[in-house]
Amino acid sequence: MSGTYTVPTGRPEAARGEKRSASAIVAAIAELGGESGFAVKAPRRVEGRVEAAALHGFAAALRMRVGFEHLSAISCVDWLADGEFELVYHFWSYRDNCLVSAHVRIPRDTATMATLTDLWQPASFFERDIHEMFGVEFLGNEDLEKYILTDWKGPPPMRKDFVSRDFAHDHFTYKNYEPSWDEMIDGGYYSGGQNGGQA
Amino acid sequence: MYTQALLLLPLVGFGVAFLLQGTVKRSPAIVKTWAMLGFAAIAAVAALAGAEIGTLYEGPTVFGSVLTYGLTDLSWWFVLLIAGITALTTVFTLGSLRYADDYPMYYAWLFAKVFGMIGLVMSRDLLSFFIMWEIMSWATYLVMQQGRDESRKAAQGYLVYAISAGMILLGGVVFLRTASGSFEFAVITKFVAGADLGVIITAIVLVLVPFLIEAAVYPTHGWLPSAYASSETTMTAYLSSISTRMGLFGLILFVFNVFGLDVIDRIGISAHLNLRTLLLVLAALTAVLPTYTALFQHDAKRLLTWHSIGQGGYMLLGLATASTLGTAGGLMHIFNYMTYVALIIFSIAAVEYRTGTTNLNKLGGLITRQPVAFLGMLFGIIGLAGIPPMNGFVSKWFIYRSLILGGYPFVALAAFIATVGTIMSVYKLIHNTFLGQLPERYNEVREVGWVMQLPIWVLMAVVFATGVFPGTILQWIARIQVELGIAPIAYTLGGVAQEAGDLNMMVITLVFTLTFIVGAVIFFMGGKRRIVSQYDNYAAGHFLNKDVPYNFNYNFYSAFDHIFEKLYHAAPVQSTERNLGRLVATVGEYIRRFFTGQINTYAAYYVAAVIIALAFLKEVL
Amino acid sequence: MSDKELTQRSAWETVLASLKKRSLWMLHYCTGCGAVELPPTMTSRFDMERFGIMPMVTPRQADILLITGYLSVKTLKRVILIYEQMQAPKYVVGFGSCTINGGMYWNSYATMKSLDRYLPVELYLAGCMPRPEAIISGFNSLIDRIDRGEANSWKDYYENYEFYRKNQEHTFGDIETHRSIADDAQYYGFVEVTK
Amino acid sequence: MSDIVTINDGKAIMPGANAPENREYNMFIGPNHPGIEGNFALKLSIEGDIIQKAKTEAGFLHRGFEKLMEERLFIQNIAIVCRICVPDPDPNEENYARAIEAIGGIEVPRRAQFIRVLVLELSRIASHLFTFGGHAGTIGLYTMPNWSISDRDRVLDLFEELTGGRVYHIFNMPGGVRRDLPDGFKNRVRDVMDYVESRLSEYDDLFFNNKILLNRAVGTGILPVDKAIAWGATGPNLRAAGFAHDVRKDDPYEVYEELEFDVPTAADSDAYSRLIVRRREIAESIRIVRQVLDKIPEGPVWNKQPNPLKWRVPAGDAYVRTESSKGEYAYYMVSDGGVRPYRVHVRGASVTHGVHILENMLAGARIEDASQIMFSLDACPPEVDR
Amino acid sequence: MNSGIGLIVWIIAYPFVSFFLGVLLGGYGRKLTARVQRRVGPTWIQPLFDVIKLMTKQTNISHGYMHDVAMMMLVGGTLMTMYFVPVPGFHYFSQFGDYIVVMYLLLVPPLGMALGVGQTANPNGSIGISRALQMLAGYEITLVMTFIGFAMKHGTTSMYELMKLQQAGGPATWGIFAEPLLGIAALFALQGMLNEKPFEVIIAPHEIATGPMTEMGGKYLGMMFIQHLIALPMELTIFMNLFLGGAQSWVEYVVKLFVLFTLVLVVNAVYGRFKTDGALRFFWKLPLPLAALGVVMIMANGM
Repeated sequence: MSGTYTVPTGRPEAARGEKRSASAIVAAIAELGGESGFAVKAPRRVEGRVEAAALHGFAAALRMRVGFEHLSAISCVDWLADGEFELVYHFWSYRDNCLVSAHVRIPRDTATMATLTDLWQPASFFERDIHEMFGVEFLGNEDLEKYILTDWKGPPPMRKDFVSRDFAHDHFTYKNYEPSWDEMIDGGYYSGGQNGGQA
Repeated sequence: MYTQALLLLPLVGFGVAFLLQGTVKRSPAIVKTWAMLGFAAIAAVAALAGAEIGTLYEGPTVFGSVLTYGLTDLSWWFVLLIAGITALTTVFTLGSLRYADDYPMYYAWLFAKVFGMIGLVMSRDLLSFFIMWEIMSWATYLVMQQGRDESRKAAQGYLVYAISAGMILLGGVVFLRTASGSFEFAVITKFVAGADLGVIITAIVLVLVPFLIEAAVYPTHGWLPSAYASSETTMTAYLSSISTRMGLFGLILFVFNVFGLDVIDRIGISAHLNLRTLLLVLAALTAVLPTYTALFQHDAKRLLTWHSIGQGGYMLLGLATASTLGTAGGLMHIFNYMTYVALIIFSIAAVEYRTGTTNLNKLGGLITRQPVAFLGMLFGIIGLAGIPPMNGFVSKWFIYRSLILGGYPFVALAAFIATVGTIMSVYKLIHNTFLGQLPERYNEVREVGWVMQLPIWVLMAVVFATGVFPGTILQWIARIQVELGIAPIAYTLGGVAQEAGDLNMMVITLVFTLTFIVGAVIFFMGGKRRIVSQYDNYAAGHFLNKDVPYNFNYNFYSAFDHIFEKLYHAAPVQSTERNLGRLVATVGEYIRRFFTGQINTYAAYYVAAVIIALAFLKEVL
Repeated sequence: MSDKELTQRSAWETVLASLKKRSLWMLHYCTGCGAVELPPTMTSRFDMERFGIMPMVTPRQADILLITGYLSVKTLKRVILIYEQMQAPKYVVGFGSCTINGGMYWNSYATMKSLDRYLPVELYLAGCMPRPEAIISGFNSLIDRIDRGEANSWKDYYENYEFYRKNQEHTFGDIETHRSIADDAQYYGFVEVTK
Repeated sequence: MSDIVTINDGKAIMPGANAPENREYNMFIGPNHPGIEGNFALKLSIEGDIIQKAKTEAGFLHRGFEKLMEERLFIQNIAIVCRICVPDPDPNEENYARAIEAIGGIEVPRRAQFIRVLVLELSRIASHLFTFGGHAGTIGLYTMPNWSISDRDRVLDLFEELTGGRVYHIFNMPGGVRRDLPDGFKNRVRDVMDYVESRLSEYDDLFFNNKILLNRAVGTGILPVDKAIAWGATGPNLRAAGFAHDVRKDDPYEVYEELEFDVPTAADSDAYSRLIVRRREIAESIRIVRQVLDKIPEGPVWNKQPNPLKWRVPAGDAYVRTESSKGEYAYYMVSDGGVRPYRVHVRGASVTHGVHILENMLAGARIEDASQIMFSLDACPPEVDR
Repeated sequence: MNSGIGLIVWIIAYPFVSFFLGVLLGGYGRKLTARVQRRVGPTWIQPLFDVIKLMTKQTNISHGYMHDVAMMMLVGGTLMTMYFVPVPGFHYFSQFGDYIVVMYLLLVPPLGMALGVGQTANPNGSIGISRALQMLAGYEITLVMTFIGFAMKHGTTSMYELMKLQQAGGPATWGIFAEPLLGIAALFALQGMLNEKPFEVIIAPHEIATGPMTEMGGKYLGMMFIQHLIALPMELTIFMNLFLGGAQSWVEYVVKLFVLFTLVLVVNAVYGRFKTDGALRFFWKLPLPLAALGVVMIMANGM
């Protein structure tokens, strides 16, 4: 997973050719060297973990040598308990009709990641969004200014330690609506119940 | 007596102004006062000189021929225009010529130019006409090259044209003298009437082409825009309003008086295709092409100089029809154009005085800061666009009507196309200068002082009054028409009488006033209104402030730009411009090298050439 | 407005009101998802123009500010600017439950919860989302209110500007609309001129 | 003569002398502008009438759905996911349900799958009809929106009968759908399909073959296939560039594999191509709907799930994709085994079209075309904002 | 009725008559368009309600005095032009100004509007004005070309004379039948002059947010509406006088107005709008050469 890849304009050569099966793609990824954790998860779904430092090289190789031309999405998950952010890169191949999801974990405190905008322009939106909602820095992405929440002054709202209801209580005056049913389920989200309960 | 005084006064003025040039640095007020007095005196004398129409005076004898001069109706008309506009310009310069030491000889050359122009229109023989023509050309050059480097360069361009025109005219003078044996107009008229076609064509080409060049008729207009636009702004007003019209004067004089219409109409293949048709076509081109070039200008002065070419086309259109209505329109348009173009450029000068720029992309929103200048420009552009009730409409109405009824539909269409172009470009002018958002940097701009406001108010009154009462102007025109051998126009105070056509500006203005009042009543019947900040504005829900550029003025007519993009950059308009520009630069450079760059030197050379030519002429005789 | 004041309407005002109610222009601004029901309301099937109600483009031209659903804070700021750019009499119509109490976005960090704290609301249309029929019925009751001379909540913005301003500032801080409502209120005589 | 006295003071203020030329100015299309699709803004920097630089501004519709979903139960979220894309809400419900099914391994009855396809295709038809109205509006042909949007209402009436809601249906439950088809519903669907089909030829006369549309849309907003792929275009916008990618074919879900339909493409990749691809898609959708009505088996429509308030979905994650009328619509869902989704990431179809593709395409375009280009991409702002 | 008391009554009543006609025409326009769009549409006098509503707005914003004066110029200029266009029974003012005058008077309201819109300092408005002025080069030139040909043929530039000549000669001498090329070209020009689609580039809500109307609200917009409603019958009358032989009675006049306007509206309802340069190109490719051809034919016949 090393070496630099220059991305030519136009479509990569690897994007043309016969359709391959999901397992063939797992093999092709394994051929790239380095990453071996990839496996077929479901029909047309391949999944695996990539180290944060290796992601850019992996993505470039996936694009240029395996032919995954379409960056479908970048998702971010805040694993508060683990103190980590999980970035999930979803790549789609038009040639093979297969999706590769690369999971990357980065520490929550120093959340930085290399940008993929040099490989896929759509990455710019996803990265800016994740930067805005989670506070992850993407090195090399020059367009990380606020986009959706331009007037926002609070913490990145998608972080698990941000509780939307409490913010709404503090900042908006309204006929208070306190759902009592919430308490009945697992102790309630806002009172420290299941998968929430930081408040 | 007044006639002599008319020639004498500018000379005296020139002499004193020349002597006073050293004081400009220390106290410009002295020079300015002198100029003011001088031009006021000229204007007064010009007004009085009307009594002497018809009297011929004899001047010095040159080459065995007595120079004669005197006033006719036509020339008195022009003298009045010259004297009037000069006086107004001078009043304006009292205020606007802030850094007078940049222009030490400004007034001296102006006096010289006035001398040349007055002399030109008063000459009653070919030789004095030519001499005055030369004086005027040189004075024009000298006036133009006052000031900065760019104006010197541009003035050199003019000089090349002026010298060519002078040389051709010299040829014409020599030719006519040789052929007819006299410099006198009467003799020449008689000679031409009996001459054969070849001689007439030669004479006409040699004499008329210089006038076309001086009048900047397409395609000889190339010198005008940069020469006028780069001179001092009030001088731009002066040059645009009257200087160019001297060529037209020559044209009128020679076509109608000296040669006579019958002679002119002999040149051609049929009644519909003759020299006048050619003139009409040239005039139509002159009206259309420069007007649309003006559309794409980014500098207020340059935009208007293109119009002074285009509006010249209108005058020529009217004159070339040689009909009662047409000539009345053409002659009246000379006056009208002079008034409103001076008005517009004075407004621009007022803006420049306060902001330091005439670049249309740098201005905007000044209406709240300089309302008088705005009003002046508004009156001016309504006149220039030919919209009632200003005077520009009346002359254009004459021209249209004569073209339509005279059977020139496509020329009439061309004239209208030019009108549309004019409306577009004048709106761009007023919009980019006075309307739109006011840039923050102009917050401190004030109205100009009353000295500069005075000519603006006067001209506004003139533009409006002569629009409402065109009869006041038409009475002169009718007299001139009689003199030129054209049936005089049956004018009334408000327009023309019923037989000649339907126009009564007084009624139109009355209706306009009343309906405007109705509009005002409706307006005030509505709810209360409040003036809001320019930043309290629709921006699709966005917040505006001084940092948001929210003013549309660059490339104002972009659809035209898309259509003509290719055409415009490849068209003869542009390439002629470029080629002529290159030619002028080359010739100018050549002249500069040959004559060591000293104006005085090559003036001397030039005079020598003239003398040699005349001496040669004498030998022949 | 009290009943006493209502009876004080002159005959001219009564006639005028019955004419004015026939022409109401709605600002063409999709503030939220309820805007999706506006095209059907405007077009052939429900044809709002029958009642003289038309969409208009800029706030200067419009009489009705229809808040089509929740307002995110970012939009709320624009809506206030737009409301102040409108010419009185102007009517704010809250559309959908989310303008009343936040609706299903009651715990969202990004949307305002109660429209009448920021703008004087003339009328609410409840529902999520109200159907075109509801919109038309709502507009008809607005028309009735105008006819009866009761649709005067817009004056409240001039009279109690401090209240609205306080809530606006509480939610998103300062906002510069280049317009002083207090001055306007005095200029147009909506409040007593303070000496 | 005060001016004469101060003439040579040399202190005159000349604020304009060295001022910069005012060439570029800003124009705002949206949020309060008819030329914008929804509550969205284009900040244009213009010279003359050529757009030099375009910047989108989103967030006017931001409600924080992803956050709200984390704070609510799985069952509650069904009611809010549809609101993420207003004109075409069903792909959201579909994705949400399918993500839970994928994580939890829940089977969906075949009849329910057919009904889901039916709903999705009807939603596609409705959405495209809506877009035609919008697109026609940008060129000022207001008869078209009046026709197409009121024809869309017939589809909405079907939805109302089937689901109880005109716009938002809240219909797809994990494990099936909420209700079976009402009596006689099939026939009414057939009637509406026949009607829409007959109207398509009228649309051709009024709109698709309209000289003005051809004049304005052909050659406008060209997105060639290379760039379309590089910039992440999907759905009809990608197909208009001649690239036949359709999630329904290439990553099939529900029962699309069993249905016959073509993937319409166009070659010119301009605004007109994008429009005409959508027009052909309506015909294909009608074909699919008819097949669904023919092939739909009898049976249950919902595999009963546990008490919704105590319903736990096993830990796991899933990335599900749907072909919405705007393009590829994907959800990434993570469950930690609780009663609430741990994380739902919504990848709207318009996050590429409405943001950087639009920005790139607008640079160098003319103001007249800005709104048309936006509508031709059929970008849906709430998908961007969420 | 062109002298004495009758004249004064006419002068006072004419604006009201014209406005009323405009309201009917405007309402008819909206109703007809609604019917083409399969809608019910508003009532026939909806424009009247709109105007009343706008004029009685309680707050109005202005961007300066030019903005105010522009509105007076707009309505005043239109009323003025209206007087110079002969209608059945009222042609007193046409003796003081012929078609050339009308042609120029028609420019007064747009100029007024242009100046007022300029002061509103909104680029949307300025672009709208820029488009309006550019469109002049399309339809106005075409219209003038047709008029020039017609005036040349009959040897007069007076609109009243032209109308009388056609009435004397019967329908066969009506411009549209006698000179069909000019008539067709003028129909296109009329579409442009009325600012109807496909030449409606000035308002263009989706492009420039209603252009000149952007900053107009309350009574300002109300006056624009009044102007529009007066100008509507006037502009149709100009066409009618030149190409449909004017009208001899008010019944004929009203019938011709509505028929002509229907023609315009139907085209308006089924077309979108050109881009500005597209519209200009169209005018220069089709109607203008048609008109020029018509003029050439008149010249050929005359020779």
